Amino acid sequence: MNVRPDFSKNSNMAETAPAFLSIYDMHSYYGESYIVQGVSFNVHEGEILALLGRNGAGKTTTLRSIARLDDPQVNQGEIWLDHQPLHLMKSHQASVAGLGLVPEDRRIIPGLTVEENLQLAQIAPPIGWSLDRLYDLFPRLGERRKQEGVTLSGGEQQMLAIARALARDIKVLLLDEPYEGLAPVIVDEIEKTLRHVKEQGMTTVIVEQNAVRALQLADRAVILDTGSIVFDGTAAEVLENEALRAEYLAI
Amino acid sequence: MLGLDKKDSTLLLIVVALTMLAPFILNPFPTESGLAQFNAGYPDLMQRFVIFGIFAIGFNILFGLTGYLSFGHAAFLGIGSYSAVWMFKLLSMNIIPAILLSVVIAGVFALVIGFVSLRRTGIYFSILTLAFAQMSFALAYSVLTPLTNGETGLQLTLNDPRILGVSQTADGSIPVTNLFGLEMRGAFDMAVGPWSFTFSAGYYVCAVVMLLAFYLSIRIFRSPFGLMLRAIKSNQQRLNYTGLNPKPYTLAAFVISGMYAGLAGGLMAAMDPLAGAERMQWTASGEVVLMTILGGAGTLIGPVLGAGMIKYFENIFSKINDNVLHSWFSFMPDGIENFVVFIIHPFVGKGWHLTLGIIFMLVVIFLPGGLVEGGQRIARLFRRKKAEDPKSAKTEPAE
Amino acid sequence: ASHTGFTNAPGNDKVTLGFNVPQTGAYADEGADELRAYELAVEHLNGGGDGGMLSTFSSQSLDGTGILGRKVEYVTGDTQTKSDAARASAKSMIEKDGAIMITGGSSSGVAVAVQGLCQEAGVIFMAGLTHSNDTTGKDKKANGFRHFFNGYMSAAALAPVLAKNYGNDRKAYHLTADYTWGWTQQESIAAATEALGWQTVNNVLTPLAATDFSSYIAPVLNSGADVLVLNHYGGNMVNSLTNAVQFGLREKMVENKQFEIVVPLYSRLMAKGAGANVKGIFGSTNWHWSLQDEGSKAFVKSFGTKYGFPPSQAAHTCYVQTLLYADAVQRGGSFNPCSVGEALEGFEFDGLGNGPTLYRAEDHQCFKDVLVVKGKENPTSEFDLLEIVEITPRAQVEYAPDHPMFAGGQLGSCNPGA
Amino acid sequence: MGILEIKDVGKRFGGLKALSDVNLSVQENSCHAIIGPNGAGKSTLLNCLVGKLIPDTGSVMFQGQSVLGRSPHEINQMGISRVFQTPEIFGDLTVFENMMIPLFAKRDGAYRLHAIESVFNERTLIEEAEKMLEEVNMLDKRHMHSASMSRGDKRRLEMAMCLVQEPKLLLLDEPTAGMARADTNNTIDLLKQIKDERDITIAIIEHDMHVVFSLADRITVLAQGTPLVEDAPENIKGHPKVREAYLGEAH
Amino acid sequence: MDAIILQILNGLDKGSAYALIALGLTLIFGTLGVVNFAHGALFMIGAFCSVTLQRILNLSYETIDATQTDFLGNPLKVKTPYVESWFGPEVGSSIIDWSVPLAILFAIPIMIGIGFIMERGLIKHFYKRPHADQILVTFGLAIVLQEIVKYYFGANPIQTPAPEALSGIAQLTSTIVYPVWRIVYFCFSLVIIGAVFAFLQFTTFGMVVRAGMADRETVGLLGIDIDRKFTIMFGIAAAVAGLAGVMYGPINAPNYHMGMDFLVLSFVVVVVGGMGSLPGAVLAGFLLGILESFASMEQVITLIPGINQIIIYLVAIVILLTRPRGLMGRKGVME
Ligand SMILES: Nc1ncnc2c1ncn2[C@@H]1O[C@H](COP(=O)(O)OP(=O)(O)OP(=O)(O)O)[C@@H](O)[C@H]1O
Ligand SMILES: Nc1ncnc2c1ncn2[C@@H]1O[C@H](COP(=O)(O)OP(=O)(O)OP(=O)(O)O)[C@@H](O)[C@H]1O
Ligand SMILES: [Mg+2]
Ligand SMILES: [Mg+2]
Repeated sequence: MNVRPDFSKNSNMAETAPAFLSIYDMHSYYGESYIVQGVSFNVHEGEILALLGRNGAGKTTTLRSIARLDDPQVNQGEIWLDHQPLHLMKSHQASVAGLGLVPEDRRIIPGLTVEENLQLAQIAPPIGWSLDRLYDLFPRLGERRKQEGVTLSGGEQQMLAIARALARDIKVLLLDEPYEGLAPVIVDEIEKTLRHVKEQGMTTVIVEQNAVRALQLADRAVILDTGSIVFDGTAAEVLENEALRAEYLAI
Repeated sequence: MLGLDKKDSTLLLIVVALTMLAPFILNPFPTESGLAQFNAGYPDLMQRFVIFGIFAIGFNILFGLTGYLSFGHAAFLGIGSYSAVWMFKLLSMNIIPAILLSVVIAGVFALVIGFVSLRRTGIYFSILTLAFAQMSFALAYSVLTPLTNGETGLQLTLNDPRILGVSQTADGSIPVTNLFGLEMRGAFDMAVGPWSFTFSAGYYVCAVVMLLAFYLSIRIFRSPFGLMLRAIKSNQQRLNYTGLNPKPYTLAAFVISGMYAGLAGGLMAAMDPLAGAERMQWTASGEVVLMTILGGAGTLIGPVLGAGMIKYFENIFSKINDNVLHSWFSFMPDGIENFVVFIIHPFVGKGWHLTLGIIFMLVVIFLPGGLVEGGQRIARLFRRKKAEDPKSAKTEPAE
Repeated sequence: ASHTGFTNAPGNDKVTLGFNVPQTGAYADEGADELRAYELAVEHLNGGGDGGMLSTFSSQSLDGTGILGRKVEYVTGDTQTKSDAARASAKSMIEKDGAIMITGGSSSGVAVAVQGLCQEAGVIFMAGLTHSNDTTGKDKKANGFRHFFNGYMSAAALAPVLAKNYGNDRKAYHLTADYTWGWTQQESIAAATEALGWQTVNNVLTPLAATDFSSYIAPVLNSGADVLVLNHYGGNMVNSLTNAVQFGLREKMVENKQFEIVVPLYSRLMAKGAGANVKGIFGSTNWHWSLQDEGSKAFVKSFGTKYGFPPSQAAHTCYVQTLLYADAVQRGGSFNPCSVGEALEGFEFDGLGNGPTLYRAEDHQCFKDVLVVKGKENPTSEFDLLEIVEITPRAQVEYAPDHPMFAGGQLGSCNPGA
Repeated sequence: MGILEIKDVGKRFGGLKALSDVNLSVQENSCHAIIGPNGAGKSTLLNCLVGKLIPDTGSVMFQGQSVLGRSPHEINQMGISRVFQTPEIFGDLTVFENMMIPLFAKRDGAYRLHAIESVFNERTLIEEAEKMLEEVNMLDKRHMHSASMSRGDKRRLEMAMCLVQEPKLLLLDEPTAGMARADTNNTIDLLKQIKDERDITIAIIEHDMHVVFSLADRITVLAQGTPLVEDAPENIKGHPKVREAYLGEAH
Repeated sequence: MDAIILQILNGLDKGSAYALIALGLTLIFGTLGVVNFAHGALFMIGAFCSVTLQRILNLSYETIDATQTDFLGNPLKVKTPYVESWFGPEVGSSIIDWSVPLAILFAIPIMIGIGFIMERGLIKHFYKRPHADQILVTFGLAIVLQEIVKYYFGANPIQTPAPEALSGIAQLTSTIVYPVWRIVYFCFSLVIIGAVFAFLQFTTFGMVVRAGMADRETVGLLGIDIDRKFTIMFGIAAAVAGLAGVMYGPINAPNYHMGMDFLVLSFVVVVVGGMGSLPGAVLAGFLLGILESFASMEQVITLIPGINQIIIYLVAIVILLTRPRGLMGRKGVME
């Protein structure tokens, strides 16, 4: 087993508890454009972290970099998940190592039914929730299991994307704007689910434009601006700090 | 200049200079030197360069802009050639009516075939165009022989009923194609020291037509119509919901590129009055696809470069035989000479296909944007050396 | 003396010939063999090697000092067996390399196209392998000359042999490649066999692009025909013959007659491609290496010694054409195409295989003996595939210049170019 | 008579009744919001309006003319523009070029070809495009390759493309989803201003109640393919059925 | 009547070749979305596996037979294959006789290997590139493969006869006969088609690959190593193409450009069948084979001259115009 290096010299991370997911000095590029410019932060086991920032701040890019997708290229930096060096892995290896990403545009796979979309998630180990349990959580999906995934309504697709992530036994869940396009009732439902999986020990990073909602859910928050971290602290701090919110979140 | 912005004007000027000076540029080696094999400055090949350039430029208007990959464009080239030869047989040896007719007839065929094929997109469209072209080829080769003279190809004969002109000249031969008396076969040689340069009337006619065609294609690329075509490639759904109907635009692009192909076919017949069915075969359609991609699809000059490259290999590399190889390396000791010839032998002469195949692979692997990309890389190197320009990090859209 | 007043007049020390053969595509092997023959001819003309047919050729004007004292050089090109490519290649030889004569080709379409070009450009074209009647029929040209035989001659030579072996009461089923050569071939053979009492029950045109002929062969089985004539060449012929044998046609009996297959135009390379399927099958050929006349023996010897295998008929015709051209220049004393033409027209010669031969003035077609051959039952080597059944004398294959199958064209007048 | 009259519209997908008996009237120069749970049929309804789908029953009249059976581009030329739920832009073109296309469509109709004149000679259109970009705060991005923008930016671009056509009826399918709070507020202001200054009618689908309540003059709540209630915003907020089916407890 | 039955047999037989080639192409083109112009070359290489094995088995030593002479008049060198001297002339010559079926064993590992190398070394880098680039690179590859084969084997066709026992004709009814080898080929193709279907249908492999083609990134996010699956798929496709070629040898003698002859046709078959549909490709293969056979009947040609030249393309046009995605195409694949 690989051993996680000690990043604690970094001033932003003065906590004592060992981090579960740590990102250290990550730099990412789309072709020649330099997007994520040296980002470091830690997420502790069982914690919900809100990653906030304006449009184009680089949130999605950060999540994609952590999930080891081909684009953007991470030119420098380390990513450790539970003592495993993600930065040395491909995205499918990262997924097997326990990382789950609900991507920004939901990425429902065309040509497959709802059920097939879920089955696909259960081909590679480790397998998480059973399909029945997922259908219990989102009855809508159960009703539509034979429908082609991409013809679902926007909100239903979002549910499918989340369900698909839960269908795998993951340790860290990365959510890119999970509430987008969901009716308020459903948002409530999902929030409940996230709390529930948190109780079971899931570690979550959530990117959300509805910052207030995200902060109410999260334990800690990181704020990005043009590819760099401008704040790293507890969610409560952000909610209290008027100036910070005004400057970077415009709320 | 001429309604073009600075960059396009420069490009046009460069192309004008290159085509006008081609007899010099393509004949860099003294006639008697061993390297004279690599000279390409003789009329037929120069004409082919520009004619296939026209063909590829036209193809690029369709493929490069709209992304519709036609696999049957050679049909229009063939139809253009047949029309032109018939014009020579029936009307006059002047190339103007012949070329006009070939453009018009090719346009009409393109309209019909395009109208039907454009009911489908993507690969389904490609196969429809392929099917039409293959049918034209097969019929021209066999059933339509009275019109096309089948396998042998349509040629002029000594008893063509030429309305404006004579069937045969006084000395009993077939008259020569001309532009108001300027014979296309006419050429004059200029010797400068050991070099020799040929200026061919036919080449300059083709070159002027090519420049016009090129200029027109720049204008189309930069026009709202061109923008619309790129939008079609990018997102048809959005275009629909923006109140535009992609069909007529695509069809227009198809017909324009068909007419370019017809023009190329007509010019080909004007330079060499023969039209053969194999000009319409899928391999010929494939060739223009390869030319365009090799040079850089969607760029202005790329297709011309691609056409030049393929024609160069076809005509120059195929002629290098062992005899020539031995004469090049004769300065080496015998053993080594034979060894070198042995190594090179599979790649030239009858092996020229192999070299071409390797070039295709190398270009597409290392220069994803085709030859134009190669040019840009070189240019960038230069620029970087000349002045450390910090802003040039972003790649410009290819020219 | 320097010659001017015609295209590519050579200087005083060397002269360039253009060898235009298929180097890629289906006929590449045939083209390679032609090229070998050309290289051999050049070697002999320049006084190298054993001189080959120079010593057997009845006209003794060539002496191994090149042509008119000029060293012979050559350039090569690839016809790709496409008219366009062939013309491009020929043009490059004429325009760039200064070739004074173009020769080669291994299909009639290409030959006719290049012949037309040479006429316009003002150089001599010495056709290689081209078998269509049209080459010296409706598409004949003053600057073009053909040594090879043609469809009519094949038919005229073959028909009597067929009648002798298979009887006069036969029903023939023709499969014909659907393009000019196929048609003229079929027309010739049908006419010749019908004249001997055969009946042509059917003629089906097959696409050039066809590779599997099963759907054309199958109907033959129950058609009542007892002879199948395959008017195919090259790959088409190899495949159609292979398919015909597969369908058991060779073993078939129709009304107590053994079913027979005929391939009017044979070549050794094709026979090799068709393998064991050719055994016992009749056809005609322009020349074969097993001929025992002095010229043929000399040629086989020098070719075989140099390359290790016997020459094909394509190689033979190309070699002979080169010699004939050189000889005509020598005799006429000029490279001027008109002078060459004059020297060749009506020229009678011998010693180049095929017996006494005439280059007829009216259509520039050579008249000579034609070989009828049969696939050999027990070949002793990989080259020993065909055996000569009969050498049909020249008189029997001659026809009038205005024979309907050859009508329609005009030679025109010789064009010396600029 | 409203500018848009929807009568008895019904649409089935196989066994699923996506819409049934939809009756709706949108008044000229108003902003009409359609809300409802995920999968209620909101997007389907819009699809029926713009010619993407043809309803099985019912009629849709725009300014007294039927839109049914017309192709999308004809409907657009009648004056209806639509923003999609997932951004639909010309990804291969620059932002500026994206803006020019609708301007040409507006000026020239569906067919005219300008094959020779350069795009850069269209002074007036260029000015118009730049003005619009200015309004949505994207002028500085006008030479950007639009596919490589963040999603919030794509959204804004798509909206600008629709607005610049000055349609009579603007259909917005979740226009602010995924948009940063500040931009959401700007968008609200922009839409308000446009509605007031030019006579544009807006129909909007939104799950963000903040947007809905700031903009809408009238709200229709759609549930399971049928309108549940239609009323003024104030009344909707407190409506018990709506709270239960859609809004949840948070509002 | 017999004539019709015979043409149906012919059609099935032709169709089985088309179907088999199209099946392999569909795996790469319809499923992986790679426009593979080198597919014909794979078919050709398969056929040349037979030729190569035949050559290997025919490796000989030479003895001089003074009683006969060669064409130059020298004593004749007689060749005896090593297999004949090792196993005795009887067994030896029957081993040579069976070289085509034996070549199946020989070809499978070679073709899979070629498929793997091709995918890993080249195609892998082209999944995300435009189709145009794929065309150029695979076309280049096809030329290179073809030229290499030509360099070693020449341009002429080379006979690879079927084993004696399978090369006769079979009497199907009192009036209908049909070549045995063609029946063998038909059955063989059914077996291969069945095997491929079984593999893709009864495993999740097919679904995963389809999903991977639609969206590689997301499939990777779900922990699936899609690259490996693609490589395997490519290996299977190459093997199918190769096997189609191996067994085709006795029907028509292999030559170096036989791949190009089939290439266009196989693309037409795949597209007519519908992109991404295996059953579609197979169905279209048989359909076009049968129609082509009927179109070549003399009665039909007299009715419509030249129909046999264009039938395939005509049918393709009609089908594509009446059914937007071919016979059974899936939505969204290369549209
Ligand atoms: N494929 C791409 N190629 C090039 N640049 C890109 C690409 N995708 C995003 N970018 C750029 O990277 C920057 C960060 O984008 P990112 O998508 O990470 O932002 P974000 O914080 O997720 O914004 P949003 O809230 O709008 O989703 C933006 O400036 C964007 O223009
Ligand atoms: N092509 C289709 N085939 C089958 N069912 C479909 C299709 N398109 C939509 N549906 C179903 O119709 C219902 C209505 O979908 P619609 O997209 O209109 O919902 P919506 O109200 O826009 O929801 P959301 O707010 O989540 O976007 C959904 O349940 C969806 O699954
Ligand atoms: Mg984002
Ligand atoms: Mg919706």
